[in-house]
Amino acid sequence: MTAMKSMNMIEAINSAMDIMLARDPGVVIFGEDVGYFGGVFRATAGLQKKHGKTRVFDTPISECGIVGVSIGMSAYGLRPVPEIQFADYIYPGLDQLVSEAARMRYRSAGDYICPITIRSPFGGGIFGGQTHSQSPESLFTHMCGVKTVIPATPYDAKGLLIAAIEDNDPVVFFEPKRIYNGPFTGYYDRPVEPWSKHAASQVPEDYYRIELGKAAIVRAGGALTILTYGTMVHVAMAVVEEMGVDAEVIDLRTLLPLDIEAIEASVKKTGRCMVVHEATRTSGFGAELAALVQERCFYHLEAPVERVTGFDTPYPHSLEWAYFPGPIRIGAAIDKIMKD
Amino acid sequence: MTAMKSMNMIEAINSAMDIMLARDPGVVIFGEDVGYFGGVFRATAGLQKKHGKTRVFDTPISECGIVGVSIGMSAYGLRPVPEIQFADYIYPGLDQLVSEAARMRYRSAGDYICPITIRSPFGGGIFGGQTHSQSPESLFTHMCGVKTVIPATPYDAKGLLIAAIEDNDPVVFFEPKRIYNGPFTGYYDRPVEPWSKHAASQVPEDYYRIELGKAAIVRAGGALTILTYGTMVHVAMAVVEEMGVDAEVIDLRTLLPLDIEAIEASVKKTGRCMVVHEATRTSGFGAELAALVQERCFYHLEAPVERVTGFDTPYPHSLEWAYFPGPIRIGAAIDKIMKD
Amino acid sequence: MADHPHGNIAPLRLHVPEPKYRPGDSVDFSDIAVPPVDAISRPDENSPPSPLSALAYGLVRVLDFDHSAKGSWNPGLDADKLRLMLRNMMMLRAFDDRMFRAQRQGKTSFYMKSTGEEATSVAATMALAADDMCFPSYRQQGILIARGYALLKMMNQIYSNRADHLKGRQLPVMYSAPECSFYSVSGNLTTQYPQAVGWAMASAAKGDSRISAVWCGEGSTAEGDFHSALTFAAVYNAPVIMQVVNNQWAISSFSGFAGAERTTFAARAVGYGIAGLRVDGNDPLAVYAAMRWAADRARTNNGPTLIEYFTYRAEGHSTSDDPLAYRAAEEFAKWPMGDPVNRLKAHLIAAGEWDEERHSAQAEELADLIKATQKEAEKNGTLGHGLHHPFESMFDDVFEHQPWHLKEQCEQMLDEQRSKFGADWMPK
Amino acid sequence: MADHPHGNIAPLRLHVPEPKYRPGDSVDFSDIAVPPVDAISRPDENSPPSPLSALAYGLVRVLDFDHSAKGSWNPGLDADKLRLMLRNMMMLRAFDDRMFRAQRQGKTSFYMKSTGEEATSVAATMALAADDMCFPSYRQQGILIARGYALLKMMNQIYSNRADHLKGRQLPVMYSAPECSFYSVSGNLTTQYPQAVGWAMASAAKGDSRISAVWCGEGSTAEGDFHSALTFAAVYNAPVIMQVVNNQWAISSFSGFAGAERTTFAARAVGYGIAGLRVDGNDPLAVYAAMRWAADRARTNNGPTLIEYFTYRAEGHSTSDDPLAYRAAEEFAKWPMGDPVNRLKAHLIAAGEWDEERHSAQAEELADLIKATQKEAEKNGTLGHGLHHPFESMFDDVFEHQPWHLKEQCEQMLDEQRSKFGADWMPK
Ligand SMILES: Cc1ncc(C[n+]2csc(CCOP(=O)(O)OP(=O)(O)O)c2C)c(N)n1
Ligand SMILES: Cc1ncc(C[n+]2csc(CCOP(=O)(O)OP(=O)(O)O)c2C)c(N)n1
Ligand SMILES: [Mg+2]
Ligand SMILES: [Mg+2]
Repeated sequence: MTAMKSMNMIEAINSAMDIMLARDPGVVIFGEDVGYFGGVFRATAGLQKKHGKTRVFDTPISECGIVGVSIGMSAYGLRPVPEIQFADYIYPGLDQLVSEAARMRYRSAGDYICPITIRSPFGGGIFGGQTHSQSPESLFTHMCGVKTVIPATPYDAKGLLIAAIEDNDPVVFFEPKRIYNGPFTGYYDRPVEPWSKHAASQVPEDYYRIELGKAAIVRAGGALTILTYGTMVHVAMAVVEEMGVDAEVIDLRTLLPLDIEAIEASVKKTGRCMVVHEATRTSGFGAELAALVQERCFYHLEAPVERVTGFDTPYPHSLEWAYFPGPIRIGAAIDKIMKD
Repeated sequence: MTAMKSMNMIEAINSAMDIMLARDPGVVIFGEDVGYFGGVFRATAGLQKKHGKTRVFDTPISECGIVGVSIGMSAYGLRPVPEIQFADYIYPGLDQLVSEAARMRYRSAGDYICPITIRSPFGGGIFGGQTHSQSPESLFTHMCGVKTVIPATPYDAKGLLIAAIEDNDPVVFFEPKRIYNGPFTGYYDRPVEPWSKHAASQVPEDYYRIELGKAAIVRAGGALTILTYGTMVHVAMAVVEEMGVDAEVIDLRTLLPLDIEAIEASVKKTGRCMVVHEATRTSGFGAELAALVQERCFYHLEAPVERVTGFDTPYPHSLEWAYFPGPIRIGAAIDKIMKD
Repeated sequence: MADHPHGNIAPLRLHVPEPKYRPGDSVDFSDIAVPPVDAISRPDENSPPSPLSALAYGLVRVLDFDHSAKGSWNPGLDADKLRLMLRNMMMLRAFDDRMFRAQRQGKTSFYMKSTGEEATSVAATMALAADDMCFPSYRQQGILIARGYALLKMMNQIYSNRADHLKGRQLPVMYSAPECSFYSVSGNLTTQYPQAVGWAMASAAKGDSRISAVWCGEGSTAEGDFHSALTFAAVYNAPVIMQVVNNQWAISSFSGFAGAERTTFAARAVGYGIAGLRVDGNDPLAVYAAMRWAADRARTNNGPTLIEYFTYRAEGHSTSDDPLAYRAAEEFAKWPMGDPVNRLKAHLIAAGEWDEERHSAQAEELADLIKATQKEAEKNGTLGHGLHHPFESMFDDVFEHQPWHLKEQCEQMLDEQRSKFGADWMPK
Repeated sequence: MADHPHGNIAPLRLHVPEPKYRPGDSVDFSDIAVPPVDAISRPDENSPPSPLSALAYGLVRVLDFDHSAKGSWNPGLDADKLRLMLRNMMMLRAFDDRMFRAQRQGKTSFYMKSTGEEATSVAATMALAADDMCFPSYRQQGILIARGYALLKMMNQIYSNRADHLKGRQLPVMYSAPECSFYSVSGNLTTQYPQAVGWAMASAAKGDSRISAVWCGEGSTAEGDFHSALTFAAVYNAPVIMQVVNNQWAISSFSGFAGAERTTFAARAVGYGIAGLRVDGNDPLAVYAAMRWAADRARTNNGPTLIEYFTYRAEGHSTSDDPLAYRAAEEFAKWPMGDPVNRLKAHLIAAGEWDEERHSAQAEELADLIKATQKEAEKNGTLGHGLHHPFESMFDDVFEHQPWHLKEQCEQMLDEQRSKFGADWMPK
């Protein structure tokens, strides 16, 4: 029943879709190269063969069309799970997502809903250059009506994806592609550890859900709160262990709705807060987190909320590791915040 | 030479374009209903007749095409000033703006640039419902490579628009449509005061520039710093005058690049900071401002940075005034921050 | 390589389209081809698209100048059905007139008429099954009328009042009516196009027999969504009918800015290898026949059809628009395809199934009905006059379940109301 | 109204396209029509688009099976020009092979070949004037080779090394070369389409005589940008040539997912009323002739042309792709239009202007040249091996002038380098 299996993140995501296709006849999966081939990252491998061509299929290269037909399918009663091949390519579909899917329940007063889960690999660290590395998550948190979910482990990826698919509102589900095959500590010059060595790669083979909107405390600590998500959870954890600082590391998992209780409780306890994300700094989600923390924990803060982020430039191909908010940047911020 | 004329905001914007069409043969102006008719808000009225159909013209209804052809025209050496009829309709053109115009100088290492100024009316308060009222400015500040400019008076509108057109990078120029005809104090039930009664409606008839990236201190004060822009400058000013609080009111005018010096100097002086904008709260530009202020002025702050914003819902048609961050919301925030 | 020295080549020219007539011009539409009825006869619905391409360049017509219904496209409707069609169109026109006036009287913020284009919504809808799904633009209130949606509900929406089914959230005319298989109207142009295709794909994937129909204006065809929709419809052979209401104008821009100088809008279909029909949009029987043909095709797995209705926007774009500023005043009067209401009326009279007296009586009856309904609606309030949905409803339906931040914001809003209306003000 | 009871109607079906051949299948392309040379003869460039529409459904050919050049489309190029064309195509193929191998050797992150499609970039470019502006996708390195751009510069870009003109910022093959009127290549599909139209509109607005040309793959035609481009080009009669390289595959998706089951890609032109040509993309003379025809049209204010090159992607999509996973292995070998390099070679030999010895000698010469150039390039570094542009260059060119926040971030980055490499590390 609850047999466990070691899965990497792609396998866990594939398993979530496989289960949902079987459980809910309304689930349909489609996107560029998603059908016969199984996706450029293989997330949908085998699903067309198993569930048939009208449940899992390839699409024209039109992100506008992909999101647009998803909305129409929702009105029919389906539960579409489209893939956008890279988060960098979501913009042509943004109008359908923002002006339509995100507003549909509201503008129709509940007549029509859009239970769509848009999966998309995001983030850098794979020498993908500026068009295969972006982290646009903060945009979606500004658009009322969309939920934004980002897993950091195979276990979370499967449970959150199932919950996202079952959710009756549109969810953008960003998958940190750098850690599809193994948790990345930010040391690009060290060999990648496979997921099989990580506890969170033990994934139930069957159905389970992780509620959206709940953060995970991946390390309890008293000296400092680190708010992060996706790939950066692992990088932050590695730095914390290495520096021996007693940080509380919180994997937000859902950016919107945010687990404000977990954040407040932790910062009020530690008195120090740092945000780590890969996205460009200005108006990144770190801004919202910093604003919220200072609003709600002002009198508990011993130091300003620190933001450790990507720089406000496009993701540069050859200077990827100077751009990436790796151990040095995080370490320096920890030093600073602990001194303040 | 420097004859002054009383202009409303539309007239000032029209004058800026008229002057730039005459000064620079590379300037071209186009958009939906922009040519013969002169724009649904009349911003381009008379310009086609005066400067000809190949300088000022109507376009197909395709925001993607409007931004896309602007980029190609830039490569030819022109200086396009397209209009997007409402900011709510900029999304179909966002990919061309974000993935192309904003990245062109960087990705081509300066081979190609995009000196494009996208004008677009934004903001609510005109019973425009959810698709004629949005304030999406924060999105553009997250996308490195675009400047975001928002004027609050006829004088600034003309000077900033000329500077934007002359700027060699893409500029998004959002025009607060609620104050096209007169400064709005947030009291929707009072008659609108025309611009002619406001000092900043005295506009030089000729060419002048207001440098991008420089805020304006519209009211000096010592008790509190209010950071705002667009329509909300006038609402905040009205509340401040009414409450008799000695606030320093800063009209940011350019969101990116931001005038951080003016902000820091003011907050370090007053010890209190409040941000006012109409856009939805979560991940709005107020988040970035709050984050920056607490990072840079932490030890000067007597109270948390307050955000006064629109709510995280679509702009509702009939409940517009319950949504709008008007005098009551601003007043309550001032009370709170002064008590803290 | 440069074997093309430019030296002695004439300069390039930028062509900027210009309509034939502007304010003050007198109008001559004699160059608009009005082919005889049945110039292109009706092919079997099961024909593959390629031999059909002539249909994209002709003009499907049924009602001839002598008011008779003719030719292979004649749907042969009985008199009751024709009278119902006329009634629906008259109702729509009366409704538009009344609501336009209501806006002018300050009772709401905005209104959009469909005058002159009534056939393109009413007759088209009557050719569909009641549960075929309609994805309208903002100018197809005729669908609701043809499907018997309550006028009162429409008015409540227009007034954004306390009985407005959409809780005052939407601009007037942005209806939503699932009970009439009518999708939520968007303020953003052409977004409904791929949505309709997706709905049709879903119906086909499920082996259902329902089809979908979608409308947009000719100006709106320029949006990328139009292309996405045609591409997806062509690729998956979706059972969808895509309609372009070519009413010649997009606010102040004539159809040339959407490409009409070069070819028809129905011709877009040819580019994707799908069926395309160009139809006299002011001929209710032709509209009905074309829609029925396309519906039969779609329902029998013969795939999508694109229909262009060649018509004319008789009035301003909306209450915010003054068309006299950009087009010649007499255009509609000179429109060679006439007025759809008058044409159907004349046809029924010619057939001995209607007369002037019944017509004026019906016009009066409808005007009264609408006036009475308006009174009812106004009891529920008009925009800005206090009777609206409770303030806290603003925070509903953003998500299925309200997250903490919306709860907090709702509290804040209620505090604001209390500070405005007094401490014992209660949300209602 | 519901006069369509669904009761006895057969269920709808969702059509999901499927290519004819998958891994393991043997391939038979005999159903691909190869019309005789001059099946549709070359119309005058000044013809209006409508009588041209047959061109969108045929296949312009010049090089016949007997290797002779024939028919009205024959551009009649002299032997020197043909030898240059062959040399360019051979250079391109050799370059692709070498750079593919460099990626496999870990010297860079990524590469994309254009094998089998060389004519669609090389011959097309040779038909343009040197200062006509090209807006390529990522598979038109042949433009640069045809215009004599330095191979060394291309390699430096591929290696993202310290001599990379693009400062290591772009993924390999995303060149930019204004000196060759070659626009910056985007990683985002089809965005170049409206850009090319805008450039052409600007040239026309200025009364210049330069035109623009743009390329995309058949898969990319599904993006909304394609439609925006065709619409704007049609509306303003822009002097632009829009080319679709239909190489049958878009990564793993066959052309049916872009709509190829129903009609040609050249037919899209018909939908907008502009000229459309379908061309044997593996026939360099046909490609040249079509491009020259379109260029002459554009330059004489006869407006835009859409050209489909019917060709085949002989190799994987990129170094990240394994085509054996989704298509039959023998497809390219069986491609009825053959190999463009072999066809031009055979033509020149048949004409007595070339021979096997000169051919192998040239192949060797080019391989040596490329090898030598590669050595040069590697002196400037390869990806990830230390020789790159200075770290602080990362903050240049975001804007013309660096704002304060980028200055601060640059300082932060330099501090990080110092903490990594030691306090006296200096930015270089
Ligand atoms: C994406 C988008 N861009 C622009 C607009 C503004 N706008 C509203 S209606 C309209 C004209 C549409 O014309 P057409 O499609 O011909 O329809 P008609 O009004 O004639 O029925 C425009 C430009 C919009 N609503 N949405
Ligand atoms: C907007 C966007 N969506 C998706 C992608 C991912 N992608 C890169 S190449 C490609 C296939 C393109 O195929 P085609 O247009 O036929 O060109 P070809 O590779 O055959 O030359 C896809 C889907 C992208 N680069 N940009
Ligand atoms: Mg129209
Ligand atoms: Mg291809």
